[in-house]
Amino acid sequence: MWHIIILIGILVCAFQAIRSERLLVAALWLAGTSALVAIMMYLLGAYQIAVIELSVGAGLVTVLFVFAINIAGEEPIPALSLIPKPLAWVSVIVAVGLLAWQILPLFDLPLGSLQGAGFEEMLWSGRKVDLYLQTALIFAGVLSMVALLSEEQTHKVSTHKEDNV
Amino acid sequence: MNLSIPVIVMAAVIGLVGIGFYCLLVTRNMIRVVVALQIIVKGAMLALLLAGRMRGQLALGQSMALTVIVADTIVAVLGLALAVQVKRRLGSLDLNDLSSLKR
Amino acid sequence: MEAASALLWLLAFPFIAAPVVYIGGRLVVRESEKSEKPLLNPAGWLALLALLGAGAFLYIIGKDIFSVGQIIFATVGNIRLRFDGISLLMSILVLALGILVTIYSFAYMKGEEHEEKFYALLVLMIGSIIGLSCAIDLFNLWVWFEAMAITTILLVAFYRNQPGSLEAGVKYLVQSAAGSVLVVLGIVLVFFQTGSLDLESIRMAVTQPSLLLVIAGGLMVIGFGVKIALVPMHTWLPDAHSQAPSGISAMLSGVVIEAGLIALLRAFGALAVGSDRWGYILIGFAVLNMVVGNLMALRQREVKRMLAFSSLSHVGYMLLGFGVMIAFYNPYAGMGGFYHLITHGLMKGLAFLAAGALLYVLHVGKGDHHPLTVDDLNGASRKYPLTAFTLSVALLALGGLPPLAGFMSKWQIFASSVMTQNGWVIALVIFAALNSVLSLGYYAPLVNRLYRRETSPIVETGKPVSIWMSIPMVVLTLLIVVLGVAPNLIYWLTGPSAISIFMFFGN
Amino acid sequence: MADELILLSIGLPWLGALLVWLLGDRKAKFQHGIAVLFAVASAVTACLLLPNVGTSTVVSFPMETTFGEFNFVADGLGVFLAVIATVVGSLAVIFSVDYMKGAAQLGRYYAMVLFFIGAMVGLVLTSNILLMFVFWEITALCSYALISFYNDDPKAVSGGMKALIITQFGGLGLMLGALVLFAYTGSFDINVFLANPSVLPSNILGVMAFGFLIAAAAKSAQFPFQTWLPDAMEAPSPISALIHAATMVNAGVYLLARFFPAFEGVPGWRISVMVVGMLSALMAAVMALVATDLKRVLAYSTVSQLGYMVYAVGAGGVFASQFHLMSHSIFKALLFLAAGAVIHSVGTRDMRQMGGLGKKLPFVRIVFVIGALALAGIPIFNGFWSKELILEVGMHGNPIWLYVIMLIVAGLTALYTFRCVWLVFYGEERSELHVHPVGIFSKIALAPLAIGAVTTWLLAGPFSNLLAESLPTHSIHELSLMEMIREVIGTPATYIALAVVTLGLMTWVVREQISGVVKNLRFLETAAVQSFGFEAINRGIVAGVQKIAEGLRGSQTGLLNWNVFGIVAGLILVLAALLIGA
Repeated sequence: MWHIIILIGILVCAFQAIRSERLLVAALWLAGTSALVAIMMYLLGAYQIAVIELSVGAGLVTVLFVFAINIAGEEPIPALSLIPKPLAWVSVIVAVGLLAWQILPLFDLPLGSLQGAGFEEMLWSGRKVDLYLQTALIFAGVLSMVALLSEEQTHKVSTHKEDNV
Repeated sequence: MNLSIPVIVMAAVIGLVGIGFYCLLVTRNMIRVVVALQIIVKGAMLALLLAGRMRGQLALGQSMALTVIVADTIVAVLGLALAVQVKRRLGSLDLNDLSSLKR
Repeated sequence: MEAASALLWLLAFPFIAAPVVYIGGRLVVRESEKSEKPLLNPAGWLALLALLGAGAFLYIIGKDIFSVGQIIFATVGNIRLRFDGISLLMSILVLALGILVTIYSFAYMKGEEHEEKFYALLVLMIGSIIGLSCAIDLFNLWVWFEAMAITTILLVAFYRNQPGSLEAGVKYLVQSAAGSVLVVLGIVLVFFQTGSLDLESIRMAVTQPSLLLVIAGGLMVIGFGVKIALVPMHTWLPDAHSQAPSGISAMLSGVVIEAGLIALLRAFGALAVGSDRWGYILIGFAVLNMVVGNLMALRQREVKRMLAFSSLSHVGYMLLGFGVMIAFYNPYAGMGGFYHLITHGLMKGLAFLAAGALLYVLHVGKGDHHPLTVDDLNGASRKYPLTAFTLSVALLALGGLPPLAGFMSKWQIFASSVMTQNGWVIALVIFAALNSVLSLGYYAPLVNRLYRRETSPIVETGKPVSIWMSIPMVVLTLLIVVLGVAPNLIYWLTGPSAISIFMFFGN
Repeated sequence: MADELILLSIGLPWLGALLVWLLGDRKAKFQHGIAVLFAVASAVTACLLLPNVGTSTVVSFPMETTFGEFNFVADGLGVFLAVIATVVGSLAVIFSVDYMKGAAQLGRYYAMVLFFIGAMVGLVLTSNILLMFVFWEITALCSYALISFYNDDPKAVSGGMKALIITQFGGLGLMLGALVLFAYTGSFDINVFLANPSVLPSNILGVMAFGFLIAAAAKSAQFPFQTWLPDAMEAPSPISALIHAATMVNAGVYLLARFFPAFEGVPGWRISVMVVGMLSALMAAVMALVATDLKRVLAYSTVSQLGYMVYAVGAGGVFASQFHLMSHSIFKALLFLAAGAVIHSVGTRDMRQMGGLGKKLPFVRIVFVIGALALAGIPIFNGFWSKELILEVGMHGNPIWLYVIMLIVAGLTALYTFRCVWLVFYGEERSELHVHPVGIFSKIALAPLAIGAVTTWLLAGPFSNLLAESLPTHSIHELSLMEMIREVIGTPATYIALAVVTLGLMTWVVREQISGVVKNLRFLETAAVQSFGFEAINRGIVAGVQKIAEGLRGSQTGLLNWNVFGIVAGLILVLAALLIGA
């Protein structure tokens, strides 16, 4: 029962996030979606990741959005979409419908018993490679973000490129 | 088909993916594109956890979901950084103004 | 050195080296801001050292431990990494091209802001591709794949003040992110069905085809297909390839899209049971890619964009080879596919480097970011004989003219496809060959322009091409000619690679 | 011995090409020298192969898997064509010393010429069909580069493109043939295949046979691919002589002759070959009759004469076709070089502006007339003997209507040849043209060809012996010189042919009197000037492809939304395909 309510909540929040006119509001709806997803995770027994999702998805990412929207500014963009909306509707419904039609019945199984902990163990020793790669990803992400956002310095091209090797 | 919990969660997954893709199709705002990507990713994470739970390997599912969170948060950060830079250089977040490369 | 540890060193080294490259470069930039005279940014040299270091580990693996056709495993936690023919092929290709691109970028990226970040990310990207080629844990494969995508985003949008470059970056980011989520969904389905992520275990656990696995495969085709630039998902490619710095264009076209293909083939390996449907799917995309790629390139006026579209059609040839291998159990076709993968890396790498050299001396080096149009090439050979010659070799090789490498690899694909003695496949081969003829319709005029006597005004004012740019071009030209004349020199790479994939198929 | 000679005759020109290229364009004198040196050296090595003719493989590079073994064989047919290619090639190079004097980008010119000569030698000496295809494509590439040599001229560029695309398209036939041969036998070796063609299922053999016919037709500018050759005349004249008369176009005839024993049993193949030859010969002769551009006339006549050779192969006369190939190479190279000398001296190619040049260019007139007589099939000249042999083959055991048409073409040949000679060298001057004298190197190149045009038929005996001995599967009847003379003189066919030739000649002489008839044939002239609609078809195809390509470019909208739509559409497509197929 809870699950159905949360399911509806998730879908409504997500839909509001893409529909609401102001970006800031959309970011907040996204945070709401994230929070509900975290609850759903909790109900699945994934306690640790639910917390992380709550803090990162609902917290950190929202903060980032707010920052970005502050810098970039709310901007009225015509609601008119660039491709015909019916086409978008139909194609998404067909694609998702195909998936749902085929996949959902196959998931009609018992949830299974909840295994005990072991998340830390799995993360720190089992999936070590993924973890190392996460640090690499963060490093790459930070480098890229710094490069993208840094203010333009005095244009060096003209001075440096004179002396071609 | 019963509305068992896995079906409900999977419906949420597919719903999130569908809504996200629909947003990618119709939105014209660069930042909203990032919102849409986030929505899709939430679906993927739920699916990972569900599969982990049902196979009795929730820990594995959780650690994979963590990796997905990290990776896609970085993507979101970069997307927002690009959006900010686009706004600075083009003065607009409209995707329609971001279509000089065509044909 | 033990096999497993050598492999781990090969994988870890670029990731250890990348921060060093960045910090080394950064410190010097700091110093040089303080001092009067700008100092030479050492990031490029550090990156070269890093890649050579990785190359040394690869050499150790290849020389001392690895005998051709052998497989080395390294286990870290629950994740296994497998070094087989494909890993050897991809590592060699990506390191060779990476080293050449680094040398090339010494001149091309000189004096750019964030040069050190460029090199650090380049090293990271190369590391991720090597890792991707060794990963056989399905989710781990995705993580390497994602790492490759994230490290390339800034490289694509490197000229962050150019609207075109930003636009390409946005499209690249959004489309690869959308694709990679689909891959995750596919992985979820496989995991749900089999309870395992290890490709070999999955392959052994699955004894009969199941609907979930088929759908999972479909999701992965689309997800990886975005990166491979299968046709309806290809739209990011011409933008990204034409806007990135030319060295990166070479990497993107020469190895990144191929890395996606490798990832897809690996994933197919797990789902292969009793089914040739993946082969037919690949063949279907091969047809689309060849037609669309060639027709789109035909009327293109911008050189790098034309080359980008031609990548589409070349992916089509590879897909034809792999598709025939999977659908008809013919390992020779796989060899052809891998051969073309290598030659395409070399040819397209060279084409982008040479076109990039001209772009640099005619536009970028003067601080203007206009694209290189075909008219700019007029008479370029009079001022840049070497660059024009290497570009011509690359273009003619891409067009499939002997005795250059592109012809031989296409031939192997065609010959092994016809070996199936299937009427439809033979018709397909004729179709592919027709496409090859069509592609000459845009390659040949470019070559012609290069050798015109009337030079375009912009060539008159061009700067000289740096020696750092010339060296990689000459090396690649030699490789293309040698591989075109003696195709047997490459079997030690293509054979084991094809077997690595092939052994998953069949019952 | 033979192995080194084979590799040398391919390698020497290629080495020369490399050297000329590397030398750069600042040292024109050295470039001329090196080009001549290496071309002549390859001619010498090719001639040295003549005593070493054999049927077995002499050089082999194993390549494994899908490449077979790169084998080279020095058999009669191959060596003979190699000699033609290198000898005529080196004469063309010598001629170029004068013709290209002071021209820009000599390096590119000579490199491509030498590269071409080497490739042509490789094409005829290899017995690996893949390698044959490789050389086949290289000749196409060089031909393209040389036709478009004056690449600031859009006509030259489009002519080159046309040649490249059409010959490549035809090359698909050869490729397909090679591929099916490999697919069904696991080998690319020509001689293995020729020894036992029945290893292939008959339908596959048919695919191969007609694939090769397409390839040969495209390469030899035969119906319906003849359109590229006239446009190829934008090339410098020595190139026209070398590629578009003496060597490359022969490759198609060579291919048919080489594989004749395997394909003669394929139902409908021989008659198709003959019809293709006949149509080309007839149409090209009519077009030559109305052309006003000197080189175009020669180009059409090349198509027409190649039609004879193709017809001869189809009729079963492999020897006759190769004999005519030899004669044609010599006299057509002579005609092209002489025409080049004329064009070089007067600066135009339009025959309507020439006239009366004979007095100003006496040497050129002599050699040109010799070439023209050989082309027209006047007795004693080499063209006479070989053409008679072909007609004789055609008369025996082959459809008589084809023979009659070929006979008529012989008359037309005489007619357009004399028209051409008359317009250029005789009559009164039609415009004030400043005439440059002809250089010494031109004369050095022209003289041996002129002598050859008169004498090469004397080689019939050794030539037939060469072919008969080294081609075990071709069943070539050995024919000594006296036998040939007796045969030609002894049959009534010769006199019929001669009568037709004379008729053609007379038609030109009495052209004023029969102008009424000519007027009634105006529609034919209009059609011929428009090349019977084939140009329009070519243009239509090109325009169609370009239009589709331009239309498709709209699909790259540049809008992210549409790009994502591509992903969704791809997803639907793949899922649907999988669910239907699963």
